[in-house]
Amino acid sequence: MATQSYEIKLENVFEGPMDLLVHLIKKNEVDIYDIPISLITDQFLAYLDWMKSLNIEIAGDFLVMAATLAHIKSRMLLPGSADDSAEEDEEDPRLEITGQLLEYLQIKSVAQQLCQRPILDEDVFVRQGEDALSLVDLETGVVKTDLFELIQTYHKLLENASGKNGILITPERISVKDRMTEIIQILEEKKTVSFMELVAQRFERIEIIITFLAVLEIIKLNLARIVLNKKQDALRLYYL
Amino acid sequence: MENLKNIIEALLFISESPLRLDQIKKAVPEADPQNIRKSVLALKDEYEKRAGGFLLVEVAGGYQFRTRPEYKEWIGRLFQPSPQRLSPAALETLAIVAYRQPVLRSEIEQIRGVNSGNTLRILLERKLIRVLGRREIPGRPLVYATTQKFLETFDLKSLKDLPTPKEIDGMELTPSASPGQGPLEVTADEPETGKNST
Amino acid sequence: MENLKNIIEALLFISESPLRLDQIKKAVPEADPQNIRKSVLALKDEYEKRAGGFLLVEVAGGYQFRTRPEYKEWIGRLFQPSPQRLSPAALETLAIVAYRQPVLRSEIEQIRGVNSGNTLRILLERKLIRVLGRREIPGRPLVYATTQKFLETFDLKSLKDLPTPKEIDGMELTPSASPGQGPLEVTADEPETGKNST
Repeated sequence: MATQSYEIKLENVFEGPMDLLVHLIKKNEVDIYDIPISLITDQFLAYLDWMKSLNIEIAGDFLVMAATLAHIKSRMLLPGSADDSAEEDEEDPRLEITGQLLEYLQIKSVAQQLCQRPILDEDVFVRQGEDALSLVDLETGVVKTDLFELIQTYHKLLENASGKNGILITPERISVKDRMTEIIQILEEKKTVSFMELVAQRFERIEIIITFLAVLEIIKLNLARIVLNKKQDALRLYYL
Repeated sequence: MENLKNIIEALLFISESPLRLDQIKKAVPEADPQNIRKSVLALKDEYEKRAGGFLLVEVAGGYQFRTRPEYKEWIGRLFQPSPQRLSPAALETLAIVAYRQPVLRSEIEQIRGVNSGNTLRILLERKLIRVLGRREIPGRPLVYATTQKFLETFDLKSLKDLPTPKEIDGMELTPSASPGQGPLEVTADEPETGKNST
Repeated sequence: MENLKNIIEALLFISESPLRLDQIKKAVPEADPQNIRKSVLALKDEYEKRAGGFLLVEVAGGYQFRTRPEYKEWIGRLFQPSPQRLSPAALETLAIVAYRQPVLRSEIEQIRGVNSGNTLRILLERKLIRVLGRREIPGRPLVYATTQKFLETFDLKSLKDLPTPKEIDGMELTPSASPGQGPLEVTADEPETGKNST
């Protein structure tokens, strides 16, 4: 029992299947360019079994890796690919996993090196802010915020609002409103645009309908005037 | 402790407010109070003799590094347009305008549940939103939308680049996790060094 | 300007974030850019020789006074504990964003082999990464990059200053060892200063 609980703690060390794979390769002291795929696959699966026996929920990522390993193993067993005589024309199926491992180890090494640098607010410190100097110029003043803050705020609002007054909380992917904004942007730039231009890049019927609805809404809002050019038989919008 | 003076200097350097000798003693309990006092005075002396950009001054019962008053003119030039944070209320309103535009004030207030006239005015003043027109319904209410400056502020190429709440859902956003960090400054005209330069 | 060095010292002293040479120039337009550069380097030298409690460090494209790492213990005793350390998962994700930027979530997950939405959110909250925009491929996925704060936090002059990956098993690690992997794709419109060239 004591050893088991120790091993459960060990389990937490593995961030994911790549981590486990690295562990197995180090433990067996094998060459990363010549992975004994059978051995590693068996140990990988044994580890999953062991996790299962402890009723630890196995993340899907581990299962994906297990499947990949099993697939490579089976390809290695195919005639011609395992023995050296075949070489050259057929790629070693293990390359897939080797490449991924090398890339992962590279990243691990970088992460480790980053961690050893003098980290701000942990190892080194700077002077605290001198807010007394702030003078705000509304016209040119820059705003201190970022995109994530904006999305997060909106997300929270939606969460708070859900269930309240039945507010629509799932905006459509391409909504009439979005399309309106796009059209208005075009109008601001060009002052005028034809309906055909607006639908030129739109291949789906729904997109054309939405564009049409957006144009109607813009006219309703008195933001633009629509004129039918009889010669060209074309509708044209003019920004007001 | 041979590096006592350096430790004290580091402490004085990062402190926002003047440090009293007993506060220093708390951080360096292994040091003799006499030596702490001596070190502080030695530092004060050193900076005076050096006559650089700042000095160690005795103030409000403690010690603090301060820039020399004769340089306030240049300091003022550098820090005049100081970036200002948006209030949570303004950020909320801006988020609604961004995602729901073109949007009416009544729609904003329905979501926020509070009067939003004031925050709308602030956002208009800061040119983050604008009046797009009027909706032809009774009362002809104003319609709001975001501006070019909004895009610049959030470093967006167009409104199409605005991440959707669904994408954030995919990140398992927890409402409790609030950013306690200093905000990143976003300025339109000064490209970040961190950004890939062309 | 005989007091230029002092003025610059005062500016550096008061600034919350690293000051770039062009920012200094803006505050002291009457000075020659060459002299500004010289003064900054002279100051850097001076503080190094002095070996006091803090140093002038070149970081994130600018210069900033920072305490010397060896005094963190005493600083920690006096001031608020620092924010929680980044988990190994977050560091891994951050390293991928740093090296592969601009990068997609799917590319990160391909390398790490695990769902990385949660760690991305943490990094966004801590302002170490940011949403750069979208890639114009089906689904228009979000593109991530590191921030100015990332450079400041890890004491990097620029993205070029990123540590190089160690050699593994004594063999040179070449990205070509991973055939047909997405992260190495170079998109035309997004320059990649951040990418390490092996």
